[in-house]
Formats: sequence, structure tokens, C-alpha cells
Amino acid sequence: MKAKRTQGWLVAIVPALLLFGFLSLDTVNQGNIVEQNNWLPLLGLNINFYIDGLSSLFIYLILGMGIFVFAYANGYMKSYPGKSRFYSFLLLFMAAMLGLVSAGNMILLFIFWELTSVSSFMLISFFHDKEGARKAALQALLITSIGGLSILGGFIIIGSIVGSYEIQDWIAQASLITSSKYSTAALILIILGAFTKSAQFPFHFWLPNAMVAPTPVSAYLHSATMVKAGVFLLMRLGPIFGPTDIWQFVLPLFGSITFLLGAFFAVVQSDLKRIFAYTTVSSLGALVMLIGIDTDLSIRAALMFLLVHSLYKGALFMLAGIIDKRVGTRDIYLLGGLRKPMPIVTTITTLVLTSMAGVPPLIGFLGKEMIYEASIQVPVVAPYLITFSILGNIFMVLTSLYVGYMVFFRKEHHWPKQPQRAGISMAFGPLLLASASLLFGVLPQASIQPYLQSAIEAIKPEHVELKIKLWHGFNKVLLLSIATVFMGSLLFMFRRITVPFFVTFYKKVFTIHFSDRFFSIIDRFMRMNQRKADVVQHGYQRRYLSTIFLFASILLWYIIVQTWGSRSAVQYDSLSWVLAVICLIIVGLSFMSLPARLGRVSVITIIGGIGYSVAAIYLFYGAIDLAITQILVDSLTVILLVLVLPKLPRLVAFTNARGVVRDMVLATVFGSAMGIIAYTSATNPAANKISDFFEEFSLSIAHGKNIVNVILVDFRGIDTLGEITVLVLASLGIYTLLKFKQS
Amino acid sequence: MMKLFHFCMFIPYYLLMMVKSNWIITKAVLSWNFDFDPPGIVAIPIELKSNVGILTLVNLITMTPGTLSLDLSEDKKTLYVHGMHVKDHESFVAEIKSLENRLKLFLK
Amino acid sequence: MEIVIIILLLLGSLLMLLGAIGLVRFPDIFMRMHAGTKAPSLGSMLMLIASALYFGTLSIFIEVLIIIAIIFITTPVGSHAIGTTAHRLKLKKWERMKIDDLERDENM
Amino acid sequence: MISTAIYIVIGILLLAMVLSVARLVKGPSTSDRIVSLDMIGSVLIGIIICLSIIKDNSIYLDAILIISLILFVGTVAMSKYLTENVSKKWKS
Amino acid sequence: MIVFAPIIIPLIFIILSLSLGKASGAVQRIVFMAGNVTTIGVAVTILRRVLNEGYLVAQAGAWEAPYGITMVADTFSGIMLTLTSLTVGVVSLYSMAWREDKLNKPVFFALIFGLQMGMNGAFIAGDLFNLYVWFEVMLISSFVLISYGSKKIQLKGTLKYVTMNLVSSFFFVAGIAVLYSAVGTLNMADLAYRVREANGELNLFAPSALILMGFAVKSAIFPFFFWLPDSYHTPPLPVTALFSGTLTKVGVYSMIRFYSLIHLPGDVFYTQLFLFIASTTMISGVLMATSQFEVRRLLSFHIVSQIGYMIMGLGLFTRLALTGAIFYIIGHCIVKTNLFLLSGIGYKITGTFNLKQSGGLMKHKPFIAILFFISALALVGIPPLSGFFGKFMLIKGGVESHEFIHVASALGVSFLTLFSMLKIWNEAYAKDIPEDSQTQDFQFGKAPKQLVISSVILVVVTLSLTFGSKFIIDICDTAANQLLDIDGYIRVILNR
Amino acid sequence: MNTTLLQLAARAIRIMMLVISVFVLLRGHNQPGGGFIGGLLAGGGIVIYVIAFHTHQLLSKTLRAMAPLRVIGLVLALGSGVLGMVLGKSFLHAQWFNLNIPLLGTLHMGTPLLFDIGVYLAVTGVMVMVILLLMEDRKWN
Amino acid sequence: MLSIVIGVLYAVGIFFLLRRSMVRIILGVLFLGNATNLLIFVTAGLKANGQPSFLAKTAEATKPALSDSLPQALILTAIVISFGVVAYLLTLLRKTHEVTGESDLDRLK
Ligand code: NA
Ligand code: NA
Repeated sequence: MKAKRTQGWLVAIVPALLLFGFLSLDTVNQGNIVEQNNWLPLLGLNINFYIDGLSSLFIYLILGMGIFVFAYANGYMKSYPGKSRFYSFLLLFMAAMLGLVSAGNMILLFIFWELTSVSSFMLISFFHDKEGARKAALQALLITSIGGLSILGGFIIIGSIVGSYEIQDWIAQASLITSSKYSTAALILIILGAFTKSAQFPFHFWLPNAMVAPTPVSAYLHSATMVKAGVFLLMRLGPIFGPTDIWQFVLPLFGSITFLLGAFFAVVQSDLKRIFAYTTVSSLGALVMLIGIDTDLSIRAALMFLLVHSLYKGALFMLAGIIDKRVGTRDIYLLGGLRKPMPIVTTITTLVLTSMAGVPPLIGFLGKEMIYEASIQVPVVAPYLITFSILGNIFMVLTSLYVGYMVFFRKEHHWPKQPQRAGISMAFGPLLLASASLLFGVLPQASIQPYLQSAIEAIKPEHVELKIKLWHGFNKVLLLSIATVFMGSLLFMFRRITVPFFVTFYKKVFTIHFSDRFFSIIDRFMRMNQRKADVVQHGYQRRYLSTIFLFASILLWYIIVQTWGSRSAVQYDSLSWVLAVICLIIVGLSFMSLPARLGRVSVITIIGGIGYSVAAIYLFYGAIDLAITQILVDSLTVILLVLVLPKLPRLVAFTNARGVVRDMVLATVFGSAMGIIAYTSATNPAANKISDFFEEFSLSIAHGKNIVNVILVDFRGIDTLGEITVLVLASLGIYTLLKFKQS
Repeated sequence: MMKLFHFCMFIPYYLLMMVKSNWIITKAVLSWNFDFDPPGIVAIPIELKSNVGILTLVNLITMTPGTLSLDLSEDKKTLYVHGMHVKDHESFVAEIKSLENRLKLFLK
Repeated sequence: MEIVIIILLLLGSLLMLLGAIGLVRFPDIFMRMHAGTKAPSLGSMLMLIASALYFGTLSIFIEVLIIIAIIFITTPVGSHAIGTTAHRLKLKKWERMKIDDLERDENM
Repeated sequence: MISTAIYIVIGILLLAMVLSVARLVKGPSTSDRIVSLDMIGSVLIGIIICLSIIKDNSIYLDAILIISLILFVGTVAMSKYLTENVSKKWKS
Repeated sequence: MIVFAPIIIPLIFIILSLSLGKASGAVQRIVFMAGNVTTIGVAVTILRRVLNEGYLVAQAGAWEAPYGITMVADTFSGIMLTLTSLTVGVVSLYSMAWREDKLNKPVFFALIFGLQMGMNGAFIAGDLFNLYVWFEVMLISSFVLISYGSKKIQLKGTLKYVTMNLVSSFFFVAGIAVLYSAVGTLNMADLAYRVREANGELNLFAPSALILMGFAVKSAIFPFFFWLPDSYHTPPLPVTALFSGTLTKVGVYSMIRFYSLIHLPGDVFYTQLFLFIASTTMISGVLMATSQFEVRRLLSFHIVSQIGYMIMGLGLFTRLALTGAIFYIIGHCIVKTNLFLLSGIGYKITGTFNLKQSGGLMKHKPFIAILFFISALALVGIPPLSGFFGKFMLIKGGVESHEFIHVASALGVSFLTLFSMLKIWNEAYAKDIPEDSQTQDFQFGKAPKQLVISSVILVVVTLSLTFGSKFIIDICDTAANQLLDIDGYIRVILNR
Repeated sequence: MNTTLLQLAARAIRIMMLVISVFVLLRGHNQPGGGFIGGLLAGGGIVIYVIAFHTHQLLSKTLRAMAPLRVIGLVLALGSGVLGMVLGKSFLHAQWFNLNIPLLGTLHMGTPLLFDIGVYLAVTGVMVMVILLLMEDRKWN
Repeated sequence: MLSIVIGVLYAVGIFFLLRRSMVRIILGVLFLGNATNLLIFVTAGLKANGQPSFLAKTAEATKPALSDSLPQALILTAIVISFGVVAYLLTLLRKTHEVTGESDLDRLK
């Protein structure tokens, strides 16, 4: 019981130990770690790990955030059942994420990639009895797995170009990859995958919906780590595809759109977590944009911003969770005036929001600075990117200020319950993260420079020395930063006009809600499939059969036409005319059996007649045993038919004339195909057949003069064994059908 | 011993009957408008008791083409025979009876 | 010998043809039964004897005798079955058929 | 001589068969059909005999034995179950 | 000699089951399980020996090939033998605890062994007509099993099942006839030999088409699959589970086997035909699956869809693709069977197969939920579960053969499969039981332990496919290599 | 249906058909016939008998008698195969013996005959069961 | 000639299978069975005046034109198997009719 209460703390030991262990490896100074284990060489799938600066940065992030999140969860999850499940999946996620960033084999990376999706699914739907949670989890997993499958496709294409799935081989053979005609397809597939995971427009909508997950999950997966997996992948492949036109076009385009839209959507939300989710979307857009610009500077900016964002966004979510717990709501229009009852939370949140707004000296400022700096450097599209970035950042500032004001500083409030102070377990994480944010901002060079540097080396091997400092001097970038903060504050000051305006604007313009659309598409898709299933799987046996015979006829006639050749003529002998008469009888009887008005007994006797005539044919060619058996079985079948007759329905013609004609045509087409095939084969038999053997040895070795019988009981006795088994089993079937009373 | 003799005597008689009745059927089949004596189903009291006896009688009646044993009553005393040409009831019965009598010489 | 065989064969086959003609021509089921079950039996017997003569070995003779015996035993039972059925089914009888003791007895 | 006569015989038999088939198709009653099936069987036996003579192979005769037996079983079973079927209806 | 055991052992147990009609239920059940265990033992022994020796060949009646009937086990047969006998064994265990539908009867046991005998025979037959005979043994058993209980819906389904499969048998036999006429042999190795001797002169299109159509109906590929979704959900659940895992695979196995015999390099017609069929099969199956709410019917449509993947391997016919297809068959057999077993457990607990009325399983039976979750993800092919490796190899094979359209459909179908598995998860496991079902004194039922144990066994196998993937894939690779090495096959059987 | 006539003949016909069926079975290796044909004939004999006398008791009695026949048939067929495996080289490997029976002389016997007997029994059993089951179903259901 | 018969038998069989009336299914199957068996027989290559495949006492005395024995054996097996299946199918139809009361296959969706 006690262990249950401190479960979070206990679990937090895991990342802590791992972090300690990893730090002791000192990748920054010791260089890359490469660990190789062959697993499935046939598939090119090996358990190879490749930990370079980029991986290390992510590992620090994952483990570091992990400690905070687990600790935070200890308090947050106290009252919920199913904690073990929660921690297991969180741990699974952490492991998968670690694997993802340290995988040296791209298929291995993919495996971990999918595992993060799955654990995310389980965590989003943690409150699985709520429909919203299930839907959001479904949505998240479906979206990310579209991406997962497409990166798999992409990886396999590249893998078959290179002949290996090792990232090192890929990077080494970058020019081979990019010169292949399939590389564009592969790249687009991979970008698609990265976009879904990192919630880029137009796949962004799953992320805000994922906020139904417990807050530790939102903090960990959906802000700090998992959503960065797409970014990580893009960074990993930067050395290969960075120089391509598609990369430099697609990534900035979608990144900047996401950046702006995310920030704007954040303004108009009322749920604290959804607000932060949209700001996350926005930040991810910024990251993608930066990676797409693919200059030394932009990569530097991206890495910096990645770190920044993880820290402050993680903290923000945790704070939102605390507020939710203590006050009972996350609606900023209900919250308010929390400054007094929750001073610590207020302090931390304000600090972090300021960082998000990009106000110096916090690290958020650094990140923003670098975005501008990078954007400016891009040759052609710079104005456009800058515009998008500025607009996005303005909204970001507005959001920060507005949220801080609405939650803490305004007077009026509609608390569902009286706020309580936060416990230390929950406040611990945000506090430390906020401190780190401050520390990194003030002393970037001392604290994080070496880590960032080695990460950049991984992406841009021919790098320039990176310098991070808070004060760059008075330049264009600083001007832009100030303008941004100014504009944002201006908008905030007129919040009574601006915010409602934005909300109205949002409702008017963004009438398409991607999420709703997603579900309506699914609904429509299912209904369409239902219709399709009803059409295809209609339950009419005869139409199934028609389909089969139609397909068979097409195939057979195709083959007949393809292989039309000379045929040798039939040989006639003195008895052929007799045969002809019998054939005529069979054909005549067959047609006689067709009319729909015929009685059941008539048809049965006609079938008996046909059977006897077929036996006559067998007799003509000396197949005595066969003829006897034919007659025996034929009589027996007729007896069975007569026996069952009173229990069977009468023959009624159900089909109309058109159906009859259609079926007749089909039957004729198929029958004639079979006839032609029979004729072709009969007139061109193989030269040497195995049956000569039977004639030769039937008597001498098998001691039997009746070759057919010898074949049945000796040469091919095992067939006969199967045959009598069929009979016995059939009799069992008849027994069960007739004797078992229905339950 | 006598039975065996009667049996042997019976065979030529029967063969003769057969030929005769085949002739009858031939005539009937080939007759243009079937202007022969009308057919009929006649009940014939039988005296044979043993199963073998009855069976033999029935079979023999059937195998001669003018007549056909249709049915046997439950008490095995009456045989219903379909005759192709039943001029009148009595002569038909008599004809069958003579066959039975010959059988009775060596069967029960 | 050959002549005998040929005559037997021809006779047998003609009997069958006769039976077939009767089967087609006769007005009611009972008459057709006369034609359809017994003429061919006799015909096949003749033909069997012909083939026995043709092959001329003892074993064939025995075999043929067995077959003839079988035909002798089975045909009447078969036609009895058909006949009773037909009567029971109240199939239309030829209008010239007047005497029907079986029907009379059944209705009693 | 036999070899030519036998074709005449077969011809006659086939004619008989065709006629029986005509009755089989025409009916009208089930009993008629059973009779004609029986007839077809007998004709078949005749044909087999002819074949045995044409091919000079006595082994065909073995088939006759079996066929004649099974024809009988068929006839009996069929007529038996057809009456029962109808007589039940008669009573109800 | 052990090659005969897969057919002799089930036959012995058919005989035993039928002759123990008067023995006590316990004895019957013990014999039943003993039969299953023996069959598994035989299958594993064969697999092990095949891995060591390459081929196990025996001539029935000691008549030399190609005159007598060859029984031959190679790695592929060994895999299939082991796989199916394992599945049958587990389902048998399950069926004994099912306690409905009169499954604890000697007749039922005999039929299961009949099915087993037919399948085993089909796997080791080295003679085409003999293959037909085993197919029929298998089919008649399946006919009886699928109608076992004679419920109304069942009979409707059975009628379609029987008719279509009969038609397919006719195709198959017709194909054999024409093939025999053209080639003059029935022995598979001899067939392959003669095809290669003739060097393309032999025109086998018509017979091959007929035979493949026969297999096609049995393996339920487009456009011959209709019988499957209409019939598979109707019989007692253990029967459905058994069929889902094994039956269609026999068709696929035979297709692969037969095609490997007549396949000549540079064959475009069949490659394109199979790939077309593969894509259409996967897509049509999965699309129809998504709309279903009857869990058994949903899963049945998925069988169709997943047959498509196997056919894809056949179409590509490269070492990698075949390896993938074989691995996929293994994974699918285990997982699909288990999903049906789990749906049965769900039925025992919630009393319904309808997803709309079901629910609450995750809250009340978390362990079952875990079992399902693993199986469902394995089916979808979420790495590193079993489905992934097969799909990965197939897709890789497809990419390497530049069949991008078919790769795309394989990937897309994966996605839709995920969707429908999540649908089951959300409806039956995640959500609470709907209120309208709860009103009538609803109580969760109990699932007998034996049912759960059966499912656990299959989950363990599923997981071991992941952890032992290296081992299994190596075996599959050996099998694929053997399939491609027809000369070796001919050499071993015909000594040529 | 009045079956008195049929009943009179049935016993004889049954014996005759059984004898002939055994005859057909035994010489099937050299002459037309064999287990399957023989089995059907034997079945036919039994069925005719049951038809002639058909009572519920006879029907179920025959049904009970036939069920093990199928199994015995399978056992014999399988047994002959296994015998081939034990004594010879392979499953179903035919083994031939010369049986010296006093009076009858030397008889050349082999496992294929045993196999054929198995087929015969199984076929008889199945055929009779199928027909009788349907008869029973028709009559009493 | 025989090919035409085969074609006709197939066609008629299929025509029956495509009817809605339940009983015609069995007729169709019977037709297809006959057609397939004949197909095996015919395609195996018929010898005009083929002798029955029975050997004389000694191998030397074998008549030259024995008909191909293997297809006969195959057909025999196929006939028997078909018979088993047909018997089962027949019972199935009978049971289905009893349970559902339908004779129209289209109503057995
Ligand atoms: Na079949
Ligand atoms: Na069949």
C-alpha cells in the first residue's frame, strides 16, 4: 500500500539512474557510441545503436523530463485507479523513446517509433470509459500510424537503394540516395511520417485532442518528447536530404503555416491544456521550419528552441495540471485571481509564460532570437517566413499574457472549488524546470553549449562554431524581437476587443474543424464500406457463383485465345457412330432436364439416365470397373434423392426470363470453354505417361490382373484410404445433421 | 425323387409358355390399334403355402409376358395378377391355376 | 454355331426393341410394365446365352447361368414393386381395363 | 459374320435405348420413368454383351452380374419410397 | 517413414474416437488430447528432421516415384504441419471447455482429427491427385464441422460454403485432368521435371489456371472469397477459430507449392495476376471489415484481407517475399485463431458477439484485455510483434521488385486493419457496457480457466515469434529457398 | 405398401447379394470388382432387406450394427498399410504370403486384399448408414 | 464429340447451380460431377477400341491396346468422394429446408 502511494517516486528512480549512467558515458567528450548486434540480417534489421550528439541531447531531455514527470505523476495520479498500468506504459514509452533516438538501424528506429505511438494510445485513453478519451486516442494513433506506415515505406525504399538500413551507411551514401529516382517518393513519405508525429498542419488536430490524457502524459509525451520524434527524424535525415529542393520547400512551408496557425488557435481556446497544446503545435511548426531552412544557423536555432520548448512547455502542462487539481477546472474564463491562494504556482507560471513569450533574459527569448536570425538568412522566402514567424510570435506573446492575466491576476473568478496549495511532489517538477529555463537563459554558454554543439556536429558535420549569448548587440533581430513583444502587449492591452474579435474570426473562418472532419470521414467511410459490403457480400449464393464462373470464363477464354493453335483431328473407328448416339442421348437428356416446370422426380430419373449413358461411354473404352461404379453410384444417388424428396422443397422457377437468359449465356460461355479445353487436351495427349508403368508391373509385382483395382489398392492405395475416410466422415456429417436436436 | 422328375418336366412346359407369351406380347405391341382382349387385374386364390412355393409362382407368373404378379394379400392367400388379355375372369384364373398345379407337384 | 449365336443375339435385341416399342406405345403403366420389364429380361437372357456360346468356356457358362438366375429372381420382385406402386398411386388406367380385383378388395 | 451382325444388333439396341429414353422423358408418371430406367439398364446389358463379343473379351460379362443386381435395388427402393410418399398424402 | 505419421496418427485417433463412443467422457477427452499432443509431437519431429536433412521423402507402397504416391516433407511442409497441429491442439483444449454446442462428443473429436488428417495430407502430398484427396478429407470434415449444431444461420452459411468449395474441387479435378493429359504425370516433382525438360514448350496455361482457381476458392481470394464471410461466423466458436487459422492457409500453401512447380523465370502473366489479386483481396477484405459490428464477421473479413498478403508473396515469388509470406502465414494463423478464441471468451463474459452491446472487458478482465491487445497489434503488424516481420519482408520484397502500387496497398491495408482492431478494442474492451444492456440484471459471466489458458498459450507463441524471430525467420528462409530450388526437389524425389 | 411379396424374396436376395458381394470383393484384384463395388452390393442387399421389413427396431438395430463396421473397415485398411510399414519398406507396401490351406491348396494372399476388405466394410457401413439414416429421418421425424 | 458432351454437361450443371431453387443445387453438382469425370476420361487420351485394362495370365500375352488405367482409377476415387459429398449436401439441403422453411436460395441470405 505504501509502495503504491510512492509509486511515482520509485519509478522516477529509473530515469534518474539511467541519466546518471548516461552522463557517466560523457558522450560530449568521448564521441559517438556505436553498438552493433546482428538480429535479422536477411531483413537488414539489426539491433544497432548509434548515439551521437543529437541522440545524446534527446536522451538527456527524455531522461531529465522523465524524472520530473514521474515525480509529478506521483502526486497527480494519487486518486486514480490503474496506476500500475499508467506507470508501465509511461515507462514503456520512455524506453521506446530512448530506443528511437539511439537507434542506428532505421528499421529499429521504426519499431520504436511505433511503440511510442502505441504507448501514447494507451496513455491518452487512460480514462478509457470516457468516450472522448477513446476517440482522441483512436485519432492520435490512426494519424500517427499513417505516418508510421509511410516512413516505413520510405525507409524501405531508401534501404533498397543503399542496401542497408544503417543510418551511418545512409549518411555515407547520401549522394547515391538523392540521385535515385525513387528518393523523392521516399522523402515525401518520410516527411509525411514526421509531420503526423510532430503534429504539423494538416495533421495537427490530434494533439490538442490528446489533452484528455492525464496531465503528466501531456507534459511528457505531447509536449516534451514524443511529438519531437518527428523533429528528431528530420534532423537525423538532415545530412542526407537537407540540400534537396523538396526539403527546403516543403518543410519551411508547412512549418511556418503550422507555426502561425498553432499560435493563433491558442489565442482562441479557453481550456488551459488546449491552449498549451496549440502553442506546442506552433512551436513544432517553428522547429520544422528551421530544419527545413537547413543552414548552420537554423539548425542551431532549432536545437536551441527544441530544448527551450521542452523545458517551458513541460512545466506549463504540469502547472495546468496542478491548477486543474486544486481548483477543479482548466477553463481560463472560470479561473482567475489565483495569485493569492496559490502564490508559488503563480510565480513559476509567470516565469515560464514569460519565457514562452520570449522576453529576455529567459531562454525563450534566446530561442525566438535564433528563429528570426535563421529566417532572415534564407535567401528567397525570407520575407514570407519572417512574416509568418512574427505573426506567430505575436500571438504567442498575446497568449502568454492573456493566460497569465486570466488565470492569476484578474479579480473575478468562478472556481468550482476553493483552491488549495499544491503539494511539493507536484510543484517540484515545474519549479526545477522553471529554474533551468532561467539558468540556461542567463548562462547559455556555460550550461548547454557543449551539448548543443555536439548535436549540431551530428547534423551539420561541416559546422561553424556555435556561440550562444544573451546579448547580440543591437541589430535587426533584436528589433524584430522587441517589435514582437510590443505588438503582442498591444494586443493584450486591447484584449476586450482583440480576443473576442479573434474568437469570432476563428469561428467564421475556420469552419472546418479537422478533428470533427476526421471523425465524420471515418463515419462516412464506414457507412460507405457497409454499403459496399452489402453490395459485394450480398448473401446471394447464385450471384457469388456467377462471379466465380464469370471470372473463370474470362480467364479460360483468354487462355484459349492466347494459345489457339493447330489441333489434330479426332480418330474415328467402327464404333464411333454408337458413341455418337449415346452422346446424343446424353445431350438430349441434359437439355430435357432444363425446363423449370419439370417435376423433381422427372429430373432425378433423367439424371439417372444420364448416369447410365455415361457408364456406357466408359464401357466403350473398356473401363469396366468404372462403368460398374458409375452405375452403382448413380443408382445410389437416385435412391438417396428419392429418399430425401419428401423433405425437400418442390422445384419452383424463381428467376425471371432475363435471369434465365443471362445464366444461360454464362453457362454456355463456360461450358464451351471447358469443351474446347477438353478437345484440345484430348487430341494432344502427352507422349509418355506414367500409366505405362502400371500395365507393366501390375501383374508381375503387384499380383493383380485388374490394373484399375491394383492401382486403387496398391499403387495408389493411399488415395483410397483418403477416399474411404471421406465416406466415413460424410456419414458422420449426415449423422450429426439428422440426429442432433437443435439446442 | 418324384419332385425332381416333376421339376424337370416343368422346365420345358415353362419354356413353352414363355415363347407363347412372348408371341402374345409381340402381337400386342405390333397390333395397330390394340384391338385385343382388354387387360385386367385379377385376384387369384393360391394354395401354395411355403414361401419358396409362393415366390416361385409369383416369379413364374411375372416372367411370362402376358401376366404380371402385382401384389400379394397380407394373409398370403390371394395373388393379384395383371393380365394383358383377360378375356374373362374364369379362364384367366384357370390358366394361372394350371401353372400353380404343376408347381404343386414339387413345391409346397 | 455362329448362326445360332447370331440368331440368339438378333432375337434378344429384337425382344428388347419390342419391349421399348411397347414401352412407348402401350396406353397405361401396367401394360408398359409388361413391355418394359420382362421382354428385355428375356432378351438379355437370350443374348447372354449367345455370348456364352460365343466364348464357349465352362466358367463363362456358369457365370451366365448365375446372371440368368439373378435376372429370374430380381425382375419379378422389381416389377412387383413398380406395379404395386403404380396401383397405389392410382395412376390412370387404360379405359378398356374393366376388371380390377385389387381395387375392389382394397375398397372393401 | 458375327462381326457384321453384331453392329446390326447394336443398332437395334440403340434404337430400343432411344425409345426408352423417350419414355423416360415423357413420363408421365414416376412409375413410367422407373420402368424406362429399368429398360435402359437392360439395354445397357445387351450393349455390354455386344461389346464383349466385339472386343472378344469375356471380362465384360462380369459387369453384367453386378449391374443387374444394382438395377434391381434401385428399382425397388425407388418405387418403395415413391408410394410411401404419395400414400401418406392420400391419407391426410 | 515418419512422413506418413501425420496422416496415420489422426486416422488412428479418428478410429479411436469413434470406437470410444460408449466410454466415459473423461476417457474420450483424454484420448482427444492425446491425439492432439501426438500430432504436435509428430509435426515437431518432422520439422526438426527436415531442418537437419532437407527433405523427408517416402513412397507409399514402396512404389518408386513418379509411379507411386510420393509423400514428401520439406521445410515449408514442416512449418505448416507444426503450425496447424499446434493450432488444432490449442483450439481442441479450448473447445473442451466451451461447454456449448455439443462439442464434447466423439463425433466432434473424430471430425477434428479428420480435418487434421486432411490438412496434414495436403501438406505432405507429393502427388497432385493425392492432394485433391486430402483436400476432400479436409473439406468434408470442415463441411460437417461448419454445420455442426444445425442452427439456422449456420445452415445458411454452410450451404454457401459447401457449394463454393465443391465448385472449387471441380475446378481442381478438371485442372488435374487436363494437366495429366498434357504432361502425363501426377507426381509433383515429375511435373516440375517435365516442365523444365520441355523448356517452355509445354503449354500449361489452361490446367494451371483451372488448378489455381480451385485453390483460389479455397484460399478465399478475390473474387472467390464470398463464401468465407458468409459462413465463418456461424459455427460454434471453436470451429470458427480453428478454420480461421488453418483452412484458408491450406489453399494458400497449395497455391505456393503448385506455382513453384510450374513457375518458370520471367513469368509475367501470373506475377501480375497474383499481385492484382493480392491487392484486390486485401483491400476488399479490409474495407468490408471496417463496417462490421459482429466481431466474428469482422474478423472473418480480415481473414480475406490477410490472405492478400500471403498471395502477394506468391506473386513476387522472390526469396525474401516468400520468406515473408511464410512468416506471415505463421503469425497470422496463431494470432487470428487467438482473436477468435478471445472473442469467444468475451462472449462468455458479456454474453454477446455484437460490439455495440458489449464492453467493460478492460475494467473487469484486464488480463484478457492484455491478451487481446497483444494479439490485435500483432495482427496489425505493429512492431516488434509477429505481424510486422512478415509484412516488412513482403513490403521490402515488393519495393525491391518495384511493385510500388502493391506496396502501397499493403501499407494502406495495414492502416485499415489497425482501425478495425482499435474498433474492437474501443467497443468491447475500453468502453463500459452500454446502459441498455445493463438494465436487465446484467452480470458479467465467467470464462472457464481452460479457455484463458488456451489463449495464453497462443499469446506466448505470438510473443516467441518476436523473441525467436531470428530463428523462425531463418526457418522460413530455408523454406523459401527450398521452394525456389526446384531442381533440388526434383533431385531428391526422382533421383535425377 | 404391402410388402409381403418383397418380404418373401428379401431374405434370399440378401443372402445372394452378400455372397456375390464377397465374391466380387475377393476376385476384384483380377476381375472387375473390388472393395468398393462389393461394398455397395452388400449394402444394397442389406438395404433391400430393411426396406422389405422396415420396422423401427430393425432399422435402429441395423444402424447400430453398421456403425462399428465403418470403423473396422478403417482399421483394416490402415492396418494393412501399417503392416506394410512393419514388414516391408513403406506404408501400404504390399506384402504377399502363400497360405497353405488343406483341401483348398495354396492360396496367394496379400495385404492389398486386406486393404480391399477394409474398403469393403467401410463402404458397406457408410452406404447402409446413410440410406438408413435418411429412411429413419423420413419415417419417424 | 465427347468434348461437346462435356461442354454441355458443364453448361447445364452451371445453369442449375445458378438457379434460386434449392434442389437444383444438387442437380448442378451431379452434372458437374459427371462432366468432370468425363473430362478426366477424355483428356487422358482415348484409344479407339481400347481393351479393358485387365491383363492376361502372363505379361507377355498382354493385348496391345489397353485403355489408360490411371484415369479410370482417378475417376473411381473422384466418383466415390463426390458421392460422399453429395450425400452430405443432400442431407444438408434437407435440413436447411426443414430449419428455415425456405426453398428459395435468395432468401437464405
Ligand atoms: Na469438395
Ligand atoms: Na468433389
